[in-house]
Amino acid sequence: MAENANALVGDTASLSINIQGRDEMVIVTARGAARELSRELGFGIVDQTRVATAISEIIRNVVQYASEGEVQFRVIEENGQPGLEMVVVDQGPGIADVERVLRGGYSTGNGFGRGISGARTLMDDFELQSEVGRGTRVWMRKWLR
Amino acid sequence: MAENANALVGDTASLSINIQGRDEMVIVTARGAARELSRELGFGIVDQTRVATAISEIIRNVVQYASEGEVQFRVIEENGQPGLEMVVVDQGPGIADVERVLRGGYSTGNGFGRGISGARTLMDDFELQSEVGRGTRVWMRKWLR
Amino acid sequence: MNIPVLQIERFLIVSVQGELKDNDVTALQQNLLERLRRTEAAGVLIDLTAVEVVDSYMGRLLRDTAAMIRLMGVPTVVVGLRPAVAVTLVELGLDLPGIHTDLNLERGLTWLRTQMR
Amino acid sequence: MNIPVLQIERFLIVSVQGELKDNDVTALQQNLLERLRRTEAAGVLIDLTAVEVVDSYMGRLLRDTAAMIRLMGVPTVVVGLRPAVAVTLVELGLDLPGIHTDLNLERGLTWLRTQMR
Ligand SMILES: Nc1ncnc2c1ncn2[C@@H]1O[C@H](COP(=O)(O)OP(=O)(O)O)[C@@H](O)[C@H]1O
Ligand SMILES: Nc1ncnc2c1ncn2[C@@H]1O[C@H](COP(=O)(O)OP(=O)(O)O)[C@@H](O)[C@H]1O
Repeated sequence: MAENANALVGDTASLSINIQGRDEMVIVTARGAARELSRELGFGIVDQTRVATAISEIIRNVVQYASEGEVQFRVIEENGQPGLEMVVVDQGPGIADVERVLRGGYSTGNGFGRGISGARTLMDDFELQSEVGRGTRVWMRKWLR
Repeated sequence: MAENANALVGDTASLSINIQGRDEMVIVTARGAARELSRELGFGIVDQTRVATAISEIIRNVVQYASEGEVQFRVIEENGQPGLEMVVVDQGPGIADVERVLRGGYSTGNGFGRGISGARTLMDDFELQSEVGRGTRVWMRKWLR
Repeated sequence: MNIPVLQIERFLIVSVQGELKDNDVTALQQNLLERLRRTEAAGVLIDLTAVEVVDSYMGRLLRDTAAMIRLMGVPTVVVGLRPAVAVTLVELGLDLPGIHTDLNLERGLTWLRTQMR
Repeated sequence: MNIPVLQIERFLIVSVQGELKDNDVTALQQNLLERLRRTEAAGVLIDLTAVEVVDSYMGRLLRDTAAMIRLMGVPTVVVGLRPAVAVTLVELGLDLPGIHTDLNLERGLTWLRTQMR
């Protein structure tokens, strides 16, 4: 496994993909990027779908509440285990009650209020930082089993 | 059609997706983004594949010759016809003989020399600008028929 | 994303091809309302075969649509839900309460026929 | 991307699952070389069912692999090439010269059997 991970990790190239358009165009673009990357990494179809759904939830919040943002994808490795790290940052209005949002079922829009809590369940590691008036940062990881 | 285009075009959100990793990770990420976006736009499976293949060729050159670069995706509209625009820019070594590269069959690597000429065939509009020591810019469009 | 509504026998088939949005769904609901009245359709089948990801937002829109159809007194069946999508819906804490689901178009239509009085 | 080599009857099955790279293909070729010697396999089948895009770089790697197999005196068949991939390969100005292609695994195996002396 360590050998395999070595083959996956490594910063040999970097690309910035910019997309401007209607909310759903932005969401599907990020989702396609995440799905294809997790497929290439060797994730099975269910984990690919988990990753694509999680990024979909978080990017939907970005386009809805902050209208612009940034995602960072990184192939990682810990103790010989490869994984995918996704960090999503926006400079939007921020979230006042992070605890409540993490518990789920709370929405200021007309959603289910299951976006953030759902993404957290779908990923292995999840951290949400937010400051009102400053913005929001979501950090997520999924490990290849 | 004009009505449909109106529904597709519009800058309501913007996202920057950054990916760092081995060449093939970067290529598949850009390809997944392009494929999913063209699918959402309503492109059929063959045109989706043409777009994904073209971006694959151009991004492969970026990671191979410049190691870092930038892609811009934009949903466009002209005379009521929607389309996808992709602009790929790098600050790499540039191409000395653009004419020759556009004709195809010329490679300084161990490729077929069909990347750029192939991408040009697969897309509807294609422009290559390059300056030695400064970098390369590829502009491509595909229209929804 | 314009959502096409087809007709097979006395059933309306809604084939979801991409990302759903609030106004797509409003348009779809009006379209269905009209078609149900005009054709006296006996059931609606929602086909999700082409859908690779259903997040909580899209889950809500699907549920709303099914609820509206139910209010009109006709049965709905959702077919083509991918196994991986079913797994993530459950993990998201969503389900499609009171919506009958079936494997594919044929089986969905068979079920709808049994619902006809 | 480690490319697995399976065996069915006297044939080796190479199933390409993701992006090919130069060193993957070198490893694959060494693996095939060894397996062909050891098992006296009578043919190689390359399955591209999972491959959604073949660009000119990957096209070259596929062609090189098939050429190597041919040099070893065993027939190769490529199966599962998606129609959209076939179209783009032609438009790219590439083809897979001298490589027999077939629709699916079964038909590929049937063809390989006819090639056995
Ligand atoms: N990026 C963000 N910026 C500002 N507020 C956010 C952001 N993401 C989520 N929120 C807030 O948290 C709430 C819960 O989000 P979520 O769990 O995704 O459910 P939903 O999107 O269905 O409302 C949202 O209704 C919104 O008020
Ligand atoms: N972004 C780039 N920066 C510098 N040189 C490039 C770039 N893209 C292409 N080239 C040059 O143009 C040649 C032809 O490119 P291409 O048609 O894609 O064929 P191939 O990649 O198979 O060589 C390459 O071999 C390389 O010398």
